[in-house]
Amino acid sequence: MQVRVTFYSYFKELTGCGETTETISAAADLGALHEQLMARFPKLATMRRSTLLAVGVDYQTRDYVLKEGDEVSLFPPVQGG
Amino acid sequence: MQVRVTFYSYFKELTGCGETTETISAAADLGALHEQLMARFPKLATMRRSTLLAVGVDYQTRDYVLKEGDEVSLFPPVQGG
Amino acid sequence: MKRELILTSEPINEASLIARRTMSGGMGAVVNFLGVVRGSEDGKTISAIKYEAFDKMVRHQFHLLFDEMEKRWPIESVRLVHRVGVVKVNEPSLWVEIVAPHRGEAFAACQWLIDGMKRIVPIWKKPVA
Amino acid sequence: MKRELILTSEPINEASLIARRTMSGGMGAVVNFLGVVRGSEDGKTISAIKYEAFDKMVRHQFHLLFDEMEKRWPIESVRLVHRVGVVKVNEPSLWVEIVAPHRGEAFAACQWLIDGMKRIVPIWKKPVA
Repeated sequence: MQVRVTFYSYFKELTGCGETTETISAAADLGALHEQLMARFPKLATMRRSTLLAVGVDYQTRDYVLKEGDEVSLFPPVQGG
Repeated sequence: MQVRVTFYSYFKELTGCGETTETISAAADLGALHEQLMARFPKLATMRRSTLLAVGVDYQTRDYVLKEGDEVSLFPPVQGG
Repeated sequence: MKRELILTSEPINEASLIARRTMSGGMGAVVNFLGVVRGSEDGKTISAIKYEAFDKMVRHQFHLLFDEMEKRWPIESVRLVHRVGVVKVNEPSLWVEIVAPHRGEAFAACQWLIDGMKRIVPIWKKPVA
Repeated sequence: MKRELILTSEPINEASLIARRTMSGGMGAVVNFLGVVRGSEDGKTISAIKYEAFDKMVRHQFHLLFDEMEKRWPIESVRLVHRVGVVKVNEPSLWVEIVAPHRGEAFAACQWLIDGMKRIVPIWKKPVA
Protein backbone atom coordinates (compact mmCIF):
# COMPACT_ATOMS: atom_id res chain seq x y z
CA MET A 1 0.00 0.00 0.00
CA GLN A 2 1.23 3.49 -0.76
CA VAL A 3 0.66 6.70 1.14
CA ARG A 4 1.63 10.22 0.24
CA VAL A 5 3.69 12.03 2.83
CA THR A 6 4.19 15.80 3.05
CA PHE A 7 6.80 17.55 5.18
CA TYR A 8 6.40 21.08 6.48
CA SER A 9 8.70 23.74 7.85
CA TYR A 10 12.30 22.64 8.45
CA PHE A 11 11.32 19.00 8.07
CA LYS A 12 11.66 19.76 4.34
CA GLU A 13 15.31 20.63 4.97
CA LEU A 14 15.83 17.57 7.17
CA THR A 15 14.50 15.23 4.49
CA GLY A 16 15.58 17.25 1.45
CA CYS A 17 12.10 17.01 -0.01
CA GLY A 18 8.63 18.45 0.46
CA GLU A 19 6.69 15.37 -0.49
CA THR A 20 7.32 11.69 -0.98
CA THR A 21 5.41 8.47 -1.47
CA GLU A 22 6.07 5.65 0.94
CA THR A 23 5.21 1.99 0.50
CA ILE A 24 3.90 0.43 3.69
CA SER A 25 2.52 -2.97 4.64
CA ALA A 26 -1.25 -3.35 4.85
CA ALA A 27 -2.66 -2.29 8.23
CA ALA A 28 0.55 -0.47 9.15
CA ASP A 29 -0.02 2.26 11.67
CA LEU A 30 1.23 5.85 11.70
CA GLY A 31 3.97 4.92 14.20
CA ALA A 32 5.34 2.29 11.81
CA LEU A 33 5.29 4.79 8.94
CA HIS A 34 7.16 7.29 11.11
CA GLU A 35 9.82 4.68 11.90
CA GLN A 36 10.17 3.83 8.21
CA LEU A 37 10.55 7.53 7.34
CA MET A 38 13.18 8.05 10.05
CA ALA A 39 15.12 5.09 8.65
CA ARG A 40 14.98 6.61 5.18
CA PHE A 41 15.68 10.18 6.35
CA PRO A 42 17.95 9.79 9.39
CA LYS A 43 17.88 13.53 10.23
CA LEU A 44 14.15 13.19 10.95
CA ALA A 45 15.07 10.98 13.91
CA THR A 46 16.59 13.98 15.71
CA MET A 47 13.05 15.32 15.97
CA ARG A 48 11.46 12.01 16.88
CA ARG A 49 9.80 13.17 20.08
CA SER A 50 8.53 16.50 18.87
CA THR A 51 7.21 15.39 15.49
CA LEU A 52 3.52 16.10 14.91
CA LEU A 53 1.61 13.64 12.76
CA ALA A 54 -1.52 14.41 10.78
CA VAL A 55 -3.69 12.46 8.36
CA GLY A 56 -5.62 14.77 6.09
CA VAL A 57 -6.40 17.82 8.23
CA ASP A 58 -6.55 16.05 11.59
CA TYR A 59 -3.88 15.15 14.09
CA GLN A 60 -3.57 11.42 14.66
CA THR A 61 -1.72 9.33 17.20
CA ARG A 62 0.87 6.68 16.36
CA ASP A 63 -1.67 3.85 16.62
CA TYR A 64 -3.81 5.27 13.79
CA VAL A 65 -4.14 2.51 11.14
CA LEU A 66 -3.38 3.84 7.69
CA LYS A 67 -5.74 3.39 4.78
CA GLU A 68 -5.16 3.53 1.04
CA GLY A 69 -5.23 7.13 -0.11
CA ASP A 70 -4.36 8.66 3.28
CA GLU A 71 -2.42 11.88 3.03
CA VAL A 72 0.04 12.01 5.87
CA SER A 73 1.86 15.11 7.10
CA LEU A 74 4.87 15.36 9.36
CA PHE A 75 5.95 18.61 10.92
CA PRO A 76 7.66 20.20 13.89
CA PRO A 77 5.83 22.07 16.68
CA VAL A 78 3.66 24.83 15.29
CA GLN A 79 4.49 28.52 15.78
CA GLY A 80 1.67 30.69 14.54
CA GLY A 81 1.12 34.25 15.68
CA MET B 1 -13.40 74.97 60.98
CA GLN B 2 -15.25 74.70 57.71
CA VAL B 3 -14.79 72.16 54.94
CA ARG B 4 -16.39 72.04 51.56
CA VAL B 5 -18.18 68.80 50.74
CA THR B 6 -19.14 67.61 47.26
CA PHE B 7 -21.54 64.76 46.52
CA TYR B 8 -21.41 62.70 43.35
CA SER B 9 -23.77 60.40 41.48
CA TYR B 10 -27.01 59.59 43.31
CA PHE B 11 -25.63 61.00 46.55
CA LYS B 12 -26.72 64.31 45.04
CA GLU B 13 -30.30 62.98 45.00
CA LEU B 14 -29.97 61.55 48.51
CA THR B 15 -28.85 64.87 49.92
CA GLY B 16 -30.73 67.13 47.53
CA CYS B 17 -27.56 69.10 46.83
CA GLY B 18 -24.31 68.77 44.94
CA GLU B 19 -22.18 70.74 47.35
CA THR B 20 -22.34 72.00 50.89
CA THR B 21 -20.14 73.53 53.52
CA GLU B 22 -19.96 71.81 56.88
CA THR B 23 -18.68 73.26 60.14
CA ILE B 24 -16.61 70.74 62.10
CA SER B 25 -14.65 70.88 65.32
CA ALA B 26 -10.88 71.31 65.07
CA ALA B 27 -9.06 68.02 64.53
CA ALA B 28 -12.26 66.23 63.56
CA ASP B 29 -11.60 63.23 61.37
CA LEU B 30 -13.32 62.16 58.17
CA GLY B 31 -15.41 59.59 60.08
CA ALA B 32 -16.81 62.34 62.32
CA LEU B 33 -17.63 64.48 59.30
CA HIS B 34 -19.40 61.52 57.70
CA GLU B 35 -21.51 61.02 60.85
CA GLN B 36 -22.36 64.71 60.92
CA LEU B 37 -23.42 64.60 57.25
CA MET B 38 -25.57 61.50 57.81
CA ALA B 39 -27.30 63.28 60.69
CA ARG B 40 -27.98 66.26 58.45
CA PHE B 41 -28.97 64.16 55.39
CA PRO B 42 -30.58 61.01 56.83
CA LYS B 43 -30.86 59.30 53.42
CA LEU B 44 -27.07 59.23 53.25
CA ALA B 45 -27.11 56.81 56.17
CA THR B 46 -28.68 54.12 53.98
CA MET B 47 -25.37 54.06 52.10
CA ARG B 48 -23.20 54.23 55.20
CA ARG B 49 -21.17 51.10 54.48
CA SER B 50 -20.61 51.64 50.82
CA THR B 51 -19.76 55.34 50.90
CA LEU B 52 -16.39 56.25 49.45
CA LEU B 53 -14.58 59.20 51.00
CA ALA B 54 -11.98 61.35 49.27
CA VAL B 55 -10.06 64.45 50.23
CA GLY B 56 -8.89 66.35 47.18
CA VAL B 57 -8.18 63.67 44.57
CA ASP B 58 -7.17 60.89 46.98
CA TYR B 59 -9.19 58.35 48.87
CA GLN B 60 -8.88 58.66 52.62
CA THR B 61 -9.94 56.47 55.50
CA ARG B 62 -12.23 57.54 58.31
CA ASP B 63 -9.32 58.34 60.63
CA TYR B 64 -7.96 61.02 58.30
CA VAL B 65 -7.72 64.26 60.29
CA LEU B 66 -9.28 67.14 58.41
CA LYS B 67 -7.45 70.38 57.78
CA GLU B 68 -8.70 73.86 56.94
CA GLY B 69 -9.34 74.08 53.20
CA ASP B 70 -9.79 70.35 52.65
CA GLU B 71 -12.18 69.52 49.84
CA VAL B 72 -14.08 66.42 50.78
CA SER B 73 -16.05 64.22 48.39
CA LEU B 74 -18.60 61.55 49.18
CA PHE B 75 -19.82 59.12 46.58
CA PRO B 76 -21.17 55.63 46.01
CA PRO B 77 -19.14 52.76 44.52
CA VAL B 78 -17.65 53.71 41.17
CA GLN B 79 -18.89 52.22 37.89
CA GLY B 80 -16.66 53.31 35.03
CA GLY B 81 -16.41 51.42 31.78
CA MET C 1 5.85 54.20 29.44
CA LYS C 2 3.87 56.52 27.20
CA ARG C 3 0.49 57.49 28.64
CA GLU C 4 -2.50 59.06 27.05
CA LEU C 5 -5.73 59.64 28.93
CA ILE C 6 -8.73 61.28 27.35
CA LEU C 7 -12.06 62.07 29.01
CA THR C 8 -14.41 63.27 26.34
CA SER C 9 -18.03 63.95 25.58
CA GLU C 10 -17.34 63.27 21.88
CA PRO C 11 -17.79 59.84 20.27
CA ILE C 12 -14.73 57.58 20.43
CA ASN C 13 -13.05 57.42 17.03
CA GLU C 14 -11.30 54.05 16.99
CA ALA C 15 -9.92 54.49 13.50
CA SER C 16 -8.21 57.76 14.32
CA LEU C 17 -6.86 56.40 17.62
CA ILE C 18 -5.40 53.43 15.80
CA ALA C 19 -3.94 55.61 13.07
CA ARG C 20 -2.07 57.58 15.75
CA ARG C 21 -0.52 54.47 17.33
CA THR C 22 3.26 54.39 17.51
CA MET C 23 5.31 51.42 18.61
CA SER C 24 9.02 50.63 18.63
CA GLY C 25 10.77 47.60 17.11
CA GLY C 26 10.82 45.57 20.31
CA MET C 27 7.04 45.54 20.68
CA GLY C 28 5.15 42.44 19.61
CA ALA C 29 1.68 42.82 21.07
CA VAL C 30 -1.18 45.28 21.01
CA VAL C 31 -4.35 44.64 23.00
CA ASN C 32 -7.35 46.88 22.44
CA PHE C 33 -10.50 46.81 24.49
CA LEU C 34 -13.71 48.51 23.56
CA GLY C 35 -16.54 48.76 26.08
CA VAL C 36 -19.88 49.35 24.45
CA VAL C 37 -23.17 50.48 26.04
CA ARG C 38 -25.58 47.55 26.06
CA GLY C 39 -29.28 47.81 25.40
CA SER C 40 -30.30 46.76 28.89
CA GLU C 41 -29.16 47.55 32.42
CA ASP C 42 -30.33 45.42 35.35
CA GLY C 43 -32.87 43.76 33.06
CA LYS C 44 -34.45 47.03 31.87
CA THR C 45 -34.29 48.32 28.33
CA ILE C 46 -32.39 51.58 28.12
CA SER C 47 -31.56 54.00 25.33
CA ALA C 48 -28.32 55.40 26.73
CA ILE C 49 -26.12 55.73 29.78
CA LYS C 50 -25.13 59.05 31.24
CA TYR C 51 -21.60 58.99 32.63
CA GLU C 52 -20.65 61.38 35.39
CA ALA C 53 -17.01 61.84 36.28
CA PHE C 54 -15.18 63.62 39.11
CA ASP C 55 -12.79 64.82 36.48
CA LYS C 56 -9.71 65.85 38.44
CA MET C 57 -9.84 62.76 40.64
CA VAL C 58 -10.44 60.52 37.61
CA ARG C 59 -7.19 61.76 36.09
CA HIS C 60 -5.27 61.33 39.32
CA GLN C 61 -6.59 57.82 39.99
CA PHE C 62 -5.88 56.68 36.43
CA HIS C 63 -2.32 57.93 36.78
CA LEU C 64 -1.94 55.98 40.03
CA LEU C 65 -3.04 52.90 38.10
CA PHE C 66 -0.62 53.70 35.28
CA ASP C 67 2.21 54.12 37.82
CA GLU C 68 1.47 50.68 39.22
CA MET C 69 1.16 49.11 35.75
CA GLU C 70 4.55 50.49 34.84
CA LYS C 71 6.06 48.77 37.87
CA ARG C 72 4.39 45.46 37.14
CA TRP C 73 4.81 45.01 33.40
CA PRO C 74 7.24 46.19 30.67
CA ILE C 75 4.61 48.21 28.84
CA GLU C 76 5.61 50.69 26.17
CA SER C 77 2.33 52.53 25.90
CA VAL C 78 -1.08 52.80 27.49
CA ARG C 79 -3.88 54.83 25.99
CA LEU C 80 -7.33 55.14 27.47
CA VAL C 81 -10.37 57.09 26.37
CA HIS C 82 -13.51 57.28 28.52
CA ARG C 83 -16.69 59.01 27.47
CA VAL C 84 -18.51 61.35 29.83
CA GLY C 85 -22.07 62.57 29.40
CA VAL C 86 -24.72 60.68 27.46
CA VAL C 87 -23.55 57.63 25.49
CA LYS C 88 -26.19 55.92 23.39
CA VAL C 89 -26.74 52.17 23.27
CA ASN C 90 -24.29 50.47 20.89
CA GLU C 91 -21.79 53.31 21.20
CA PRO C 92 -18.44 52.75 22.89
CA SER C 93 -17.94 54.33 26.30
CA LEU C 94 -14.39 53.06 26.86
CA TRP C 95 -11.39 52.38 24.66
CA VAL C 96 -8.14 51.00 26.04
CA GLU C 97 -4.90 50.11 24.31
CA ILE C 98 -1.80 48.45 25.69
CA VAL C 99 1.39 48.02 23.66
CA ALA C 100 3.94 45.60 25.10
CA PRO C 101 6.69 43.24 24.00
CA HIS C 102 4.58 40.08 24.45
CA ARG C 103 0.93 39.20 24.53
CA GLY C 104 0.92 37.80 28.07
CA GLU C 105 1.75 41.12 29.70
CA ALA C 106 -0.43 43.09 27.28
CA PHE C 107 -3.52 41.03 28.15
CA ALA C 108 -2.73 40.97 31.86
CA ALA C 109 -2.15 44.72 32.06
CA CYS C 110 -5.25 45.59 30.05
CA GLN C 111 -7.52 43.49 32.25
CA TRP C 112 -5.82 44.71 35.42
CA LEU C 113 -6.28 48.34 34.34
CA ILE C 114 -9.99 47.89 33.64
CA ASP C 115 -10.50 46.06 36.94
CA GLY C 116 -8.61 48.84 38.71
CA MET C 117 -10.72 51.48 36.99
CA LYS C 118 -13.90 49.78 38.15
CA ARG C 119 -12.55 49.74 41.69
CA ILE C 120 -11.17 53.25 42.17
CA VAL C 121 -11.80 55.66 39.30
CA PRO C 122 -14.70 57.98 40.20
CA ILE C 123 -17.01 57.59 37.24
CA TRP C 124 -20.68 56.71 37.64
CA LYS C 125 -23.40 55.50 35.32
CA LYS C 126 -27.02 56.52 35.16
CA PRO C 127 -29.29 54.62 32.76
CA VAL C 128 -31.39 56.75 30.42
CA ALA C 129 -34.77 55.16 29.67
CA MET D 1 -21.37 32.68 16.51
CA LYS D 2 -20.17 34.54 13.44
CA ARG D 3 -16.76 33.41 12.22
CA GLU D 4 -14.36 34.97 9.83
CA LEU D 5 -10.96 33.46 9.10
CA ILE D 6 -8.55 35.01 6.64
CA LEU D 7 -5.13 33.69 5.65
CA THR D 8 -3.49 36.28 3.50
CA SER D 9 -0.19 37.35 2.02
CA GLU D 10 -1.41 40.97 1.99
CA PRO D 11 -0.79 43.42 4.84
CA ILE D 12 -3.43 43.39 7.59
CA ASN D 13 -5.64 46.45 7.30
CA GLU D 14 -6.88 47.07 10.84
CA ALA D 15 -8.92 50.13 9.89
CA SER D 16 -10.91 48.28 7.26
CA LEU D 17 -11.44 45.26 9.52
CA ILE D 18 -12.76 47.54 12.24
CA ALA D 19 -14.98 49.41 9.80
CA ARG D 20 -16.58 46.08 8.84
CA ARG D 21 -17.38 45.12 12.46
CA THR D 22 -21.02 44.44 13.25
CA MET D 23 -22.40 43.82 16.71
CA SER D 24 -25.88 43.47 18.13
CA GLY D 25 -27.42 45.42 21.02
CA GLY D 26 -26.63 42.84 23.68
CA MET D 27 -22.89 43.04 23.12
CA GLY D 28 -20.80 45.09 25.51
CA ALA D 29 -17.20 44.08 24.86
CA VAL D 30 -14.78 43.94 21.96
CA VAL D 31 -11.24 42.64 22.45
CA ASN D 32 -8.74 43.05 19.63
CA PHE D 33 -5.29 41.55 19.58
CA LEU D 34 -2.57 42.48 17.17
CA GLY D 35 0.60 40.39 16.97
CA VAL D 36 3.49 42.29 15.43
CA VAL D 37 6.81 40.94 14.11
CA ARG D 38 9.56 41.98 16.51
CA GLY D 39 13.03 43.07 15.44
CA SER D 40 14.78 40.12 17.02
CA GLU D 41 14.18 36.39 17.24
CA ASP D 42 16.13 34.25 19.73
CA GLY D 43 18.45 37.21 20.36
CA LYS D 44 19.31 37.77 16.68
CA THR D 45 18.34 40.84 14.68
CA ILE D 46 15.99 39.97 11.86
CA SER D 47 14.34 41.94 9.06
CA ALA D 48 11.24 39.79 8.63
CA ILE D 49 9.59 36.46 9.37
CA LYS D 50 8.43 34.11 6.69
CA TYR D 51 5.24 32.30 7.69
CA GLU D 52 4.47 28.93 6.15
CA ALA D 53 1.00 27.46 6.56
CA PHE D 54 -0.52 24.06 5.81
CA ASP D 55 -3.49 25.95 4.50
CA LYS D 56 -6.29 23.37 4.50
CA MET D 57 -5.34 22.04 7.92
CA VAL D 58 -4.96 25.57 9.30
CA ARG D 59 -8.57 26.29 8.37
CA HIS D 60 -9.82 23.02 9.84
CA GLN D 61 -7.92 23.43 13.09
CA PHE D 62 -9.07 27.02 13.55
CA HIS D 63 -12.66 25.88 13.08
CA LEU D 64 -12.17 23.18 15.72
CA LEU D 65 -11.00 25.94 18.06
CA PHE D 66 -13.98 28.12 17.10
CA ASP D 67 -16.34 25.16 17.79
CA GLU D 68 -14.87 24.78 21.24
CA MET D 69 -14.97 28.54 21.93
CA GLU D 70 -18.63 28.59 21.03
CA LYS D 71 -19.30 25.89 23.61
CA ARG D 72 -17.34 27.64 26.32
CA TRP D 73 -18.38 31.28 26.00
CA PRO D 74 -21.38 33.27 24.72
CA ILE D 75 -19.42 34.91 21.92
CA GLU D 76 -21.23 36.71 19.12
CA SER D 77 -18.36 36.98 16.71
CA VAL D 78 -14.78 35.87 16.19
CA ARG D 79 -12.62 37.22 13.41
CA LEU D 80 -9.02 36.20 12.82
CA VAL D 81 -6.54 37.22 10.17
CA HIS D 82 -3.12 35.55 9.88
CA ARG D 83 -0.45 36.58 7.42
CA VAL D 84 1.40 33.98 5.36
CA GLY D 85 4.62 34.57 3.45
CA VAL D 86 7.11 37.29 4.37
CA VAL D 87 6.05 39.76 7.06
CA LYS D 88 8.50 42.58 7.77
CA VAL D 89 9.55 43.68 11.23
CA ASN D 90 6.96 46.06 12.79
CA GLU D 91 4.18 44.70 10.59
CA PRO D 92 1.32 42.74 12.10
CA SER D 93 1.20 39.01 11.43
CA LEU D 94 -1.97 38.29 13.40
CA TRP D 95 -5.18 40.15 14.13
CA VAL D 96 -7.91 38.70 16.33
CA GLU D 97 -11.24 40.12 17.39
CA ILE D 98 -13.79 38.78 19.85
CA VAL D 99 -17.19 40.37 20.38
CA ALA D 100 -19.07 39.22 23.47
CA PRO D 101 -21.62 40.47 26.00
CA HIS D 102 -19.03 41.10 28.74
CA ARG D 103 -15.35 41.73 28.95
CA GLY D 104 -14.50 38.68 31.04
CA GLU D 105 -15.49 36.21 28.38
CA ALA D 106 -14.08 38.36 25.57
CA PHE D 107 -10.61 38.45 27.18
CA ALA D 108 -10.72 34.79 28.19
CA ALA D 109 -11.77 33.61 24.74
CA CYS D 110 -9.25 35.78 22.92
CA GLN D 111 -6.35 34.49 24.99
CA TRP D 112 -7.60 30.92 24.82
CA LEU D 113 -7.85 31.13 21.04
CA ILE D 114 -4.31 32.43 20.64
CA ASP D 115 -2.97 29.78 23.02
CA GLY D 116 -4.88 27.12 21.07
CA MET D 117 -3.52 28.43 17.80
CA LYS D 118 0.05 28.17 19.11
CA ARG D 119 -0.65 24.59 20.16
CA ILE D 120 -2.41 23.09 17.14
CA VAL D 121 -2.65 25.36 14.10
CA PRO D 122 0.01 24.31 11.54
CA ILE D 123 1.79 27.57 10.84
CA TRP D 124 5.56 27.92 11.12
CA LYS D 125 7.96 30.83 11.29
CA LYS D 126 11.32 31.24 9.62
CA PRO D 127 13.35 34.33 10.51
CA VAL D 128 14.68 36.35 7.58
CA ALA D 129 18.08 37.94 8.34
